[in-house]
Amino acid sequence: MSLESLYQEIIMEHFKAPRNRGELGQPDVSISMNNPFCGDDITLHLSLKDGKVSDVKFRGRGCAISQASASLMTEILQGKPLPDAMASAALFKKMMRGETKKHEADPLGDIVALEGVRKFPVRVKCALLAWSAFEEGVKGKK
Amino acid sequence: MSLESLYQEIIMEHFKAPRNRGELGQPDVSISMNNPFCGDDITLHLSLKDGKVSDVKFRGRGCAISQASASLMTEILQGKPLPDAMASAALFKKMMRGETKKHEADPLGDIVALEGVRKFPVRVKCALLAWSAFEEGVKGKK
Amino acid sequence: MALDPSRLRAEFPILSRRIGDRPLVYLDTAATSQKPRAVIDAMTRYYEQMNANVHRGAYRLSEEATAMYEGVREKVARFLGAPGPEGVVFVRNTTEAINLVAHAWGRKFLKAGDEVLLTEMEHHSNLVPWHLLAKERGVVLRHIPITDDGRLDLSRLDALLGSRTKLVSLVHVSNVLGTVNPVEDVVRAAHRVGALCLVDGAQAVPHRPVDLAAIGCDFYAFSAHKMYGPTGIGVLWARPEILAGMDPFMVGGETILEVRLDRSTFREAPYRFEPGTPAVAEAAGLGAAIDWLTALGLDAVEAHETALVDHAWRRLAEVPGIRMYGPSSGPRAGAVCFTTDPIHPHDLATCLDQDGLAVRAGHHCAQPLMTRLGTVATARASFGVYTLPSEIDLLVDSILRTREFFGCR
Amino acid sequence: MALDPSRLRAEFPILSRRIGDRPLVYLDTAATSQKPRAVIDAMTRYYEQMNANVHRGAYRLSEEATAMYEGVREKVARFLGAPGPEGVVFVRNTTEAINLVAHAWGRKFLKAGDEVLLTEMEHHSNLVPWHLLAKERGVVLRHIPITDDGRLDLSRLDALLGSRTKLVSLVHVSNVLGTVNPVEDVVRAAHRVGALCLVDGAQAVPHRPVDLAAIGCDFYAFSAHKMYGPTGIGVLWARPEILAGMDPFMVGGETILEVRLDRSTFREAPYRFEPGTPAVAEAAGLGAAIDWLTALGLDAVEAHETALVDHAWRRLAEVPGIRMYGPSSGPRAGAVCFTTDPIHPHDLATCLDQDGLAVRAGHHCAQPLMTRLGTVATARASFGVYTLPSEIDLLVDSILRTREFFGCR
Ligand SMILES: Cc1ncc(COP(=O)(O)O)c(C=O)c1O
Ligand SMILES: Cc1ncc(COP(=O)(O)O)c(C=O)c1O
Repeated sequence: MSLESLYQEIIMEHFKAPRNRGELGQPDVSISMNNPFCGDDITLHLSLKDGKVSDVKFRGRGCAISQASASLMTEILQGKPLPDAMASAALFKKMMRGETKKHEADPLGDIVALEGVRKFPVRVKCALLAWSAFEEGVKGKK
Repeated sequence: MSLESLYQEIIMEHFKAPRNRGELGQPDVSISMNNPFCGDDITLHLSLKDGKVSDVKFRGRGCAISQASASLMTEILQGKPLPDAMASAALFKKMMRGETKKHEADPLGDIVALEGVRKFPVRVKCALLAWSAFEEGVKGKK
Repeated sequence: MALDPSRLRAEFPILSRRIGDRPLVYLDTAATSQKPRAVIDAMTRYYEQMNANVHRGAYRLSEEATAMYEGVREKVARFLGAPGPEGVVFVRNTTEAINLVAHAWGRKFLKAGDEVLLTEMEHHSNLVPWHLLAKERGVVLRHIPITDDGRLDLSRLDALLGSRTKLVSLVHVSNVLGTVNPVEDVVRAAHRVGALCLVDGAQAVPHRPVDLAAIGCDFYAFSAHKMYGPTGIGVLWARPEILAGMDPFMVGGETILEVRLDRSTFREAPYRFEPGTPAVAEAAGLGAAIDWLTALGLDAVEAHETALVDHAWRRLAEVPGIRMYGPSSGPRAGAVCFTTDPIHPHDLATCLDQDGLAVRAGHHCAQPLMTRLGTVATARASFGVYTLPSEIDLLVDSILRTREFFGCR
Repeated sequence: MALDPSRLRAEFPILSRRIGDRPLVYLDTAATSQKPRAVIDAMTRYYEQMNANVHRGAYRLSEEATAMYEGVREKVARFLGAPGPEGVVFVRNTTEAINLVAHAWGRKFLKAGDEVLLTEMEHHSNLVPWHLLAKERGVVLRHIPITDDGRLDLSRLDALLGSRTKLVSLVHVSNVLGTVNPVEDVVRAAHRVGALCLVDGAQAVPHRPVDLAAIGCDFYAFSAHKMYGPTGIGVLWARPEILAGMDPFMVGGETILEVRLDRSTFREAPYRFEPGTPAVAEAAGLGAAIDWLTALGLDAVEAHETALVDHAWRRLAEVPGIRMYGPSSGPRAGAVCFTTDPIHPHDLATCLDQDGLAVRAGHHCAQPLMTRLGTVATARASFGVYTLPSEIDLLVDSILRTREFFGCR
């Protein structure tokens, strides 16, 4: 496994210029989570309107993988009906567990570039941090 | 090391016919002790008159080594001035630690037959049980 | 498939040792088993090729060590018939496993007047932790009595169980009597009154198939060193939902989620209960022991050892003055205990050692059981996959010689 | 005599491993050290020739194993400059050693309002056990701050110590900063106010001579696996008179004097604190590690590693954007910590792994220290007797390549 296939261009791009960084004024969901292995953290803000993720922002400290994953996630979630957003989270986790079939994860878009992280078990937690925060944050909401 | 040199005749004899088994009516010292390794126990009764061990009896359950050691000990202690009795105990322990020089332990008499027990580390505790009870029992007496 | 112990023996380097001029006859497997080459090699290989600290390293060696370590957790779960690895906590030994339950579960959930039901045949390791709890918290201890032939007297069980009973903790196979307890029945009875049930499997896991799904208990404990694995590692299995509710016990590296100067939050079980750098090489050894035992087949092991115990009971009965302890018929496993008055077990063990035989003499960490049996010490011969019937015959010969030496016949 | 690391390296089988097509460059000795053949062989030999349970067997193997096990206790005492073996308790690791003190000493002697003084540079293992005690008993925790260059700020010590201080517990050598703390001075100050002092020696014992007589502390803890010994065993040394007054903690086989159904009495220390079958093979390995290190000479080890740390500081300073943590001059031991913004340590570690280099990235189980240093994670390279200056040069090269890959220079 080469560095290039782990740190694909799209990942480096999101790491260097993350989308949707920041905070929301009056978030419906505000959740912080950390990765006990490295201390990295994330704070995720969500606005939920009409059953949709109407806005999403994140802040946090972390590696290229976790930051790119968070940034890519916000793009996926933005504007999605909550059930679809949750389905995306489930699909992403499934991909990171290596349980998706060929092309099954394609609907996730650019973020499939993170699949290579699977080869680096401790780094999988980095890729999952933002998604876990999202799932925890919307738990019980529908 | 042969069985014969461990279980010398004098030991077997005391084991089969222990001296001074029993209890005293009004002992000055009554002490019970057990060997945590095997559960064996001893109860030692002493009469102390005029600074002497004027009478001594023991009861207990144990192996040939511990019973012979107790029996031989009672013979040694019987009638001895307390300081001499304590010196004998110290000498016996020294012998069982293998720290006596040649003939140094001879004054103890027949009980030097137990020296062979040193080759059997767990059994040393058997040989010491009665003596430890004696030392504990007269602690602080003079 | 039946075992071929003479072929098996070649896998145990220590069995070619001599004691003086005699070959070693190792009859103390219940204290600790000998180790096959596969287990020794697994640890050597770990140190030579993979050694690294687990769980935190973002580099190859650490990933490999972590995958191995967590793989053994899954292996243990499969071996015990447990649903998944989440309930498997690596500890030092059975004793630590039981102490962990007494501290992390007992001190959290038990209060004065609550009852813990033990038995008269427990190893000290399943008595003393509860004594401390009784003293500290006023928890009341009760004990299932045993019958004269060394079985649990289950006719008393219903009377001993009640709404105050919070835990029943009992041995699966007695290390003294060899009795195989009907733990399934005890678990069912415990659950009927709402109590949990801990089974001390130290002497079961090496000798017979264990299926936690069938037993139904809530905690199960064993030591690797008694099942052909290394010293320094053992397992507490606990029902995951119970484990999740237990308080942290020993804490530090690996157990935490987040630490500030003045407080900390804890990780999920089982990690919460594995403080500091774990016994990683020992996990490799335990994994190898499980693979090795599984390849032999626990059914075959059980059949082999049942035959040995039967043979031992039969042959030892020929010794004049012998007294045997434990059930005179099955199910029995692993060990036979006896005394040969007037020879004290300690003297007997020393004399047998002269013939190269290793047997244990003493209270076998079961003093209350000794009291119940009316003695302070017994001799014990215990068996493993490598034990031969002819070794039991040597034992009998050597006992007879000792009796002669002591002038009794 | 100076070390000859290139000759030494041949004694470590794992160092001939390759990671992909690169030779392994192991720079994570602070997490766990690699093992020389002498240590691996000592354990193999134990299992092949001597394996038996200790302390109770009246037969040859058990006597040999017991003599070895107790011999290692004496060896540890000599190695640490402790007066005798009675103060040496075998535990699993440093973490367990500290938990043992927190439970068996702390819960017996500390009450609400009593103070335990820690430092800002402690490993979680010397923080979290005290958090539990603080929560449970109302014990108050205080912390010696550190200076910006990663030394203890001892100017604050007298103000932090008082009549309520019952224990000062601090690290001997920081696993993050490499700082060697003047523990003698802290011990003296602690004793002046009547407090005891625990020293966490996990990162000291592998790297420099340790002399408890000179340090004067009351408790000292270390892990075998960090000093070229096996996993699964560590040591708590405690002043024998203090150990004798501590409550039993984990209990069962080996810890007891007499057991009845409902109560028990306990053996003397250190046995009271070694529950169940101990890590006997691991003791053999620890003994071999001590012999091996002693033969090398701890002074030579210290000199070799001081030179390595100095070399690392010098070479790493060449990396653009590097930030180094810890004292910029000695005494330092074993480890260097750094970040190379904007590359996250995790990414750095993954990239270095591609070149066969094993470094650690993260909080190093010292989150409060990370907070104090104004970061959440650093990269750490740590060294052992087998580390070569040229490996540090490879590290610098690989960092520079990574910076290039990340588009920063
Ligand atoms: C300073 C220090 N203390 C304690 C520990 C904990 O050691 P162990 O994991 O062996 O219990 C470590 C090791 O990570 C350490 O570096
Ligand atoms: C039935 C039983 N329980 C518990 C133990 C304690 O095992 P360990 O010493 O490995 O903790 C033993 C072993 O002696 C045993 O036989």
